[in-house]
Amino acid sequence: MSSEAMAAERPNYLNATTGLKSWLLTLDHKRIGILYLLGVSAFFVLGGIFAMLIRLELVTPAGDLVQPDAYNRLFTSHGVLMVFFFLIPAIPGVLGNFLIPIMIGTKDLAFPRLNLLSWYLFMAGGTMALGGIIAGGVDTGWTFYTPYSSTYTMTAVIPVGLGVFVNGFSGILTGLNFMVTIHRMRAPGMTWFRLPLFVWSHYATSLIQVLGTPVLAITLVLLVFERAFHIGVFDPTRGGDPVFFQHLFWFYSHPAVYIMILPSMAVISELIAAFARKRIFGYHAVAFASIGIAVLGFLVWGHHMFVSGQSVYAGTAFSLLTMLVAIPSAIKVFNWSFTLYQGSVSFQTPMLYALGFIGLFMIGGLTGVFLGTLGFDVHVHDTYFVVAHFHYVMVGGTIMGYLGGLHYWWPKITGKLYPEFWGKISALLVFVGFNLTFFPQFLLGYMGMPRRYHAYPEEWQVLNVLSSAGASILGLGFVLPVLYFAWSLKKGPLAGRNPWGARGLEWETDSPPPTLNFDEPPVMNHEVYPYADGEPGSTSGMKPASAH
Amino acid sequence: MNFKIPFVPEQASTMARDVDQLTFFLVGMAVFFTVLIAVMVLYFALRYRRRAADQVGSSFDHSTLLEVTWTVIPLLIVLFTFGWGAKVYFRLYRPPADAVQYYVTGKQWMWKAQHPTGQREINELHVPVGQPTRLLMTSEDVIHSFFVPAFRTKADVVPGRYTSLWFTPTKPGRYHLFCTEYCGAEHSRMIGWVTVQEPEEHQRWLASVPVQTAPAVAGGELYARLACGNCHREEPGLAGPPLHGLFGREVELADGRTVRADEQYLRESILRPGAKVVAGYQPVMPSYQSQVTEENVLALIDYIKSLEGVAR
Amino acid sequence: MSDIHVVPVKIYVAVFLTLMVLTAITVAVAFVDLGALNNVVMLGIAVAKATLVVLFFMHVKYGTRLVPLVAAGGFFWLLILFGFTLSDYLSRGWLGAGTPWMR
Amino acid sequence: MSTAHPAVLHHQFDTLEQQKESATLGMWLFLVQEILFFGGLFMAYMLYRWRDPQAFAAGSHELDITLGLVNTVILIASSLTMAMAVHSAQTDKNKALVRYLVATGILGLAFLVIKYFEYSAKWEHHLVPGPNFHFPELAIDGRAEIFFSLYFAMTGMHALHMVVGLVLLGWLLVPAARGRFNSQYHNPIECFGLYWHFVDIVWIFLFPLLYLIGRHYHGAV
Ligand code: HEA
Ligand code: HEA
Ligand code: HEC
Ligand code: CUA
Ligand SMILES: [Cu+2]
Repeated sequence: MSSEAMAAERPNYLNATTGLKSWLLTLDHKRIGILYLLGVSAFFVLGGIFAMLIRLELVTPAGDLVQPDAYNRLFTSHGVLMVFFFLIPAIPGVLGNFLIPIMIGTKDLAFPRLNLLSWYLFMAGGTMALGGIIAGGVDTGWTFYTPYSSTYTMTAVIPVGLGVFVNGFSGILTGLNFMVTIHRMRAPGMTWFRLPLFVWSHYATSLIQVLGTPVLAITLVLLVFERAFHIGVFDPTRGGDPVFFQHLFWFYSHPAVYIMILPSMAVISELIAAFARKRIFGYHAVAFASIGIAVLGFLVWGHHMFVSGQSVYAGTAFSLLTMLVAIPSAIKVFNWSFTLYQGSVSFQTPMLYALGFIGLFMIGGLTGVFLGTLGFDVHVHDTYFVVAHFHYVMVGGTIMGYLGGLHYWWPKITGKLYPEFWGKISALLVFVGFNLTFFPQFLLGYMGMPRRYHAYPEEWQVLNVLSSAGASILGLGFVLPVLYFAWSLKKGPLAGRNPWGARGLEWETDSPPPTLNFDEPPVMNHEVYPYADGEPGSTSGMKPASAH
Repeated sequence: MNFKIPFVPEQASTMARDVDQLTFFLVGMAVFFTVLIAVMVLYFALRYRRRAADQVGSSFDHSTLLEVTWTVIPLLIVLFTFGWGAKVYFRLYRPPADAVQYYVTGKQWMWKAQHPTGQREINELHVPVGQPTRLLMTSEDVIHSFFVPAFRTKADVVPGRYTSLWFTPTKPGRYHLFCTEYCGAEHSRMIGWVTVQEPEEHQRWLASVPVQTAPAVAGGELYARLACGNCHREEPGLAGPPLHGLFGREVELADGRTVRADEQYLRESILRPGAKVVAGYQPVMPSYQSQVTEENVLALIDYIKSLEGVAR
Repeated sequence: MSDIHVVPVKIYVAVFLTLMVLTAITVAVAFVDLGALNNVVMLGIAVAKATLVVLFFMHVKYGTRLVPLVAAGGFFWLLILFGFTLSDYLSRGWLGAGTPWMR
Repeated sequence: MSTAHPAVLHHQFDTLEQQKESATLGMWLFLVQEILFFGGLFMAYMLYRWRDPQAFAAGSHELDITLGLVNTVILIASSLTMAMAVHSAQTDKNKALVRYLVATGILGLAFLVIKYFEYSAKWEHHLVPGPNFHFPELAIDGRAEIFFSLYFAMTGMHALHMVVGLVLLGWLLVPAARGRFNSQYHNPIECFGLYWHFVDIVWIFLFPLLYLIGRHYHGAV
């Protein structure tokens, strides 16, 4: 205990400098991570409030709580904020920023100034989008399909589009920064196959950011031009093709769903290794699967367009490739599950989230395979089945991973422990609330309930009420961590360097780490996740599970 | 299947059964994998739960055999799934040759349908049971999507072009029709009904609706009013090619390509005549873009289709 | 740094002159009627010019192995965008009436 | 720690070499991003040209091939001066570095000035998409607009990149004039050079695609 107390008094990145300015102008990747945490949390709460209003409206079949166009603004704002300003930046921005340099044993990202700029671009984009949402709103759906968005809607497409555009560059620069850092800044001995899977997965994410996001950017530019100057590229009355917009949009936005899930998978690999105290089964397979997902993910975007009037032959090719992209995910799920075999499994909060992730992501992913199946998708496209699918992967997958990761590294980030009991309660609430919210939506979708509907036929009310009830439990599950995390900052017990008995360079430095991350530049002289062989850096003599 | 399966909408078209069977297979596959993984995870987690604070896992951390197994088996399964799905998809989008064609136009926020015999309906479509029915669809403004859950089929309705969809209803009844592509404020009210009737009842219904001119006839009137005949007559020699017997033929273009004269081509020829110039003619035909509505175009197309003959 | 590769001025000038000649050829060819071949020549020359710039002006010929990989990767991804999008448009008419957009 | 660091070495790097390699890789990744950014425009160009080759040929005919050619030469020349600037930095020729940078800037400006005259001619000829658009050949009117939309979008984006380049160039001139760059340290010059050459490459494609396709169209793409 006394050594822990000492560690907390030592200079660290939190107390190294003080004052607002030292935060707003910081070049320290760890502080920038915290800035992201504040930013994405704000957008999550806003997006969550919109979601609650959506669910409230849908309790009754008649559209009685809000007007149709207000409802349309709600789900659009919900989708835009959640996707672009919460889910995509969340894990890379917060955990990736904080951890990647530490995990590879270096002092900072390759371009700290650029990193800060990324955060400002993110906030600027968010502010623009929010400005658009407040002044005029936007009602196109997060997908901005033309020609509705370009010619017909009267809402603030331009500021929101530009907000997303600016935010896109934040993502591109973050990805670029990560890639250069991972290539050029690894500590001595840190070979590619000694990188934690967290790093591999973020590398894959960065690839997508750099290769995909610019296409979204130019698409939004064309959209804005179309709206402002009527240039005709998406306008059928001028010879343009509105479906072309969909191609450009999904060229980015399908890979973007892997920008959302890969970082979460990154977290899950770390959690499972730490709480099963075992090297991730099939390390190489999992690492390559990340890259496989990133690359194959670019070849499947047409699966969002099976009924759009796209050629059925192109649709068929896209469906086939969609099937292939499911395989690396399957490989990961199997390897994670098998890691538990002969492990030493404990059930602290982060592990509960990780186990929840496996179950929910699997259901989300398998229903993704359903959707990739041509004959099935025709029926459920643009119904609640799709809504259920993507919440299963985005909330059940990504958010579970994000929360698990926040809990796991909270002691490292803040130096304090959160209350384990409340953590478990919230994990349970999230799991139960989540399933209650979104499972009924699969059924609704198959029965034919279209998405983006503000009123619906009465026969679907029961399932909708269940879903709304679930949403309130889910909301509660999300509020709890906010409260106890805040509490732990003041009252939480000191964490010490390695409260979990986990492996990895981040656990070999102080909690919170010093500004330059390590007192001595680290050298990686052993394999990654060396749980079984009691390598240096372990806490005192752990015994293998097979020894009992 | 006559009993009602929970959460499965009414099966009211020839395709509904096929789609549902695919669904049951998919659900079966999903249940299998979910149970497999859940059992594996829970069993391992409990069996190997940590019993002492300093206990660590074993060093068994890779197996090529396992890796190959759980790559190849899912791969085979998804390839099978793909094949099945593609088969159903092609059936869903390839209309039978004898399908009766209706015109559907979407606009914010209503569905307009026109029967081959000239009856028009709004947000309703009456069709006889057992008749292969093809809808040729376009939109006057934004993208909409025509979806009848009981028929398990849908297709987007895109401005500037035609898309199509077909079904053969198998059961009389009234079925929900939804617009499933977000199209603005009243998207959720762009709904209607498809009413499937016994053939005799349908005949009675057709008779009871005041018949406006059938599209082909209306098209003929328009053809006269717009003076298309100044350039297009049955006998060649005028500024434009004769349109008799044109529909369905391969047309040679001035740039050497050939295209099939389908609805899409006729539509483009009327609205953007210069884009595909017929071989041997000058691009002098004016665009009618500003003079005709989508329905006019459909009528003109129907009229041109009705012009039989082997001219040229 | 001793390992900086300083490209001799001669090479720069040679590359520049080649680029000029290629430019002259493209313009000249544009006035000769080669039918569809015009496009092939035009694009071929543009690709050749771009390659010269990348290799010499941008030092890719002299850099680490990673840099050419990155550059080629960018162009490859562009081909994915082009190829798959066009695959839709080129095959739209195949299933018969109603499906095509415009061939 | 900082004593071991030369002043130009940023704190996160261990060696100048590492810093240089990071900067180069970072710049290339940025250019990859640029490739895909412009790629969306090229995609649109390809699609619409394939769809209506006649309108594109006719539209292209309205562009001024001489000005396009002059600009091509100017831009390639500016690439040469830029390469020479890097060369000068690498060989510790500071005066030459400044001179070549200035030359590059002047050529870049010349490009933009010519572009400005081209744009205003298009405006006068009612070839700017919008309510005033009016194409001379009647049969093409209404179809050629999309060509000019893409023309302005593509050359506009390119010109914007030139403007950004010129701003960066001006900003680099200050330390260059102060002799900050030498054979040991010239990352910024080199990275800027990469950017400048990239913008040149974009033009190398734009010139034939926009200006040269209209010479003799028979209909085939
Ligand atoms: C985090 C985000 C995320 C992720 C990871 C995914 C993952 C996948 N998605 Fe999803 N998807 C979205 C977010 C996401 N999706 C969103 C937001 C939309 C809607 C956009 C909109 O229209 O608004 C959407 C829509 C969407 C559609 C279009 C539906 C439609 O509009 O009609 C399709 C169609 O193919 C699809 C497929 C897939 C597939 C095949 C995967 C795969 O990657 C899944 C792979 C995972 C697994 C397969 C599970 C694990 C494996 C096993 C347990 C082993 C057994 C496996 C097999 C036998 C295969 N998704
Ligand atoms: C990251 C992505 C993400 C996340 C996390 C969520 C989270 C949720 N979503 Fe969202 N959703 C999308 C992405 C996401 N969604 C997208 C992309 C669309 C498509 C939009 C479109 O069609 O264009 C969509 C659409 C969508 C719909 C369909 C609307 C329609 O088509 O008509 C519905 C309906 O139930 C819904 C519900 C919910 C619910 C109940 C949650 C819950 O999980 C949210 C719970 C969270 C909170 C409640 C926040 C925590 C609260 C606090 C910290 C305190 C404050 C709380 C209160 C005052 C209650 N979402
Ligand atoms: C000024 C003369 C003129 C008028 C008026 C005119 N057309 Fe044409 N049309 C032409 C010419 C010339 C062509 C062949 C060149 C081309 O394809 O543009 C043509 C081609 C066509 C084609 C394609 C024929 C084929 O063989 O592939 C169709 C269909 C058509 N016209 C329909 C119409 C209709 C419908 C109208 C009236 C609403 C109309 N035209 C009015 C001159 C005219
Ligand atoms: Cu029409 Cu939605
Ligand atoms: Cu997708």
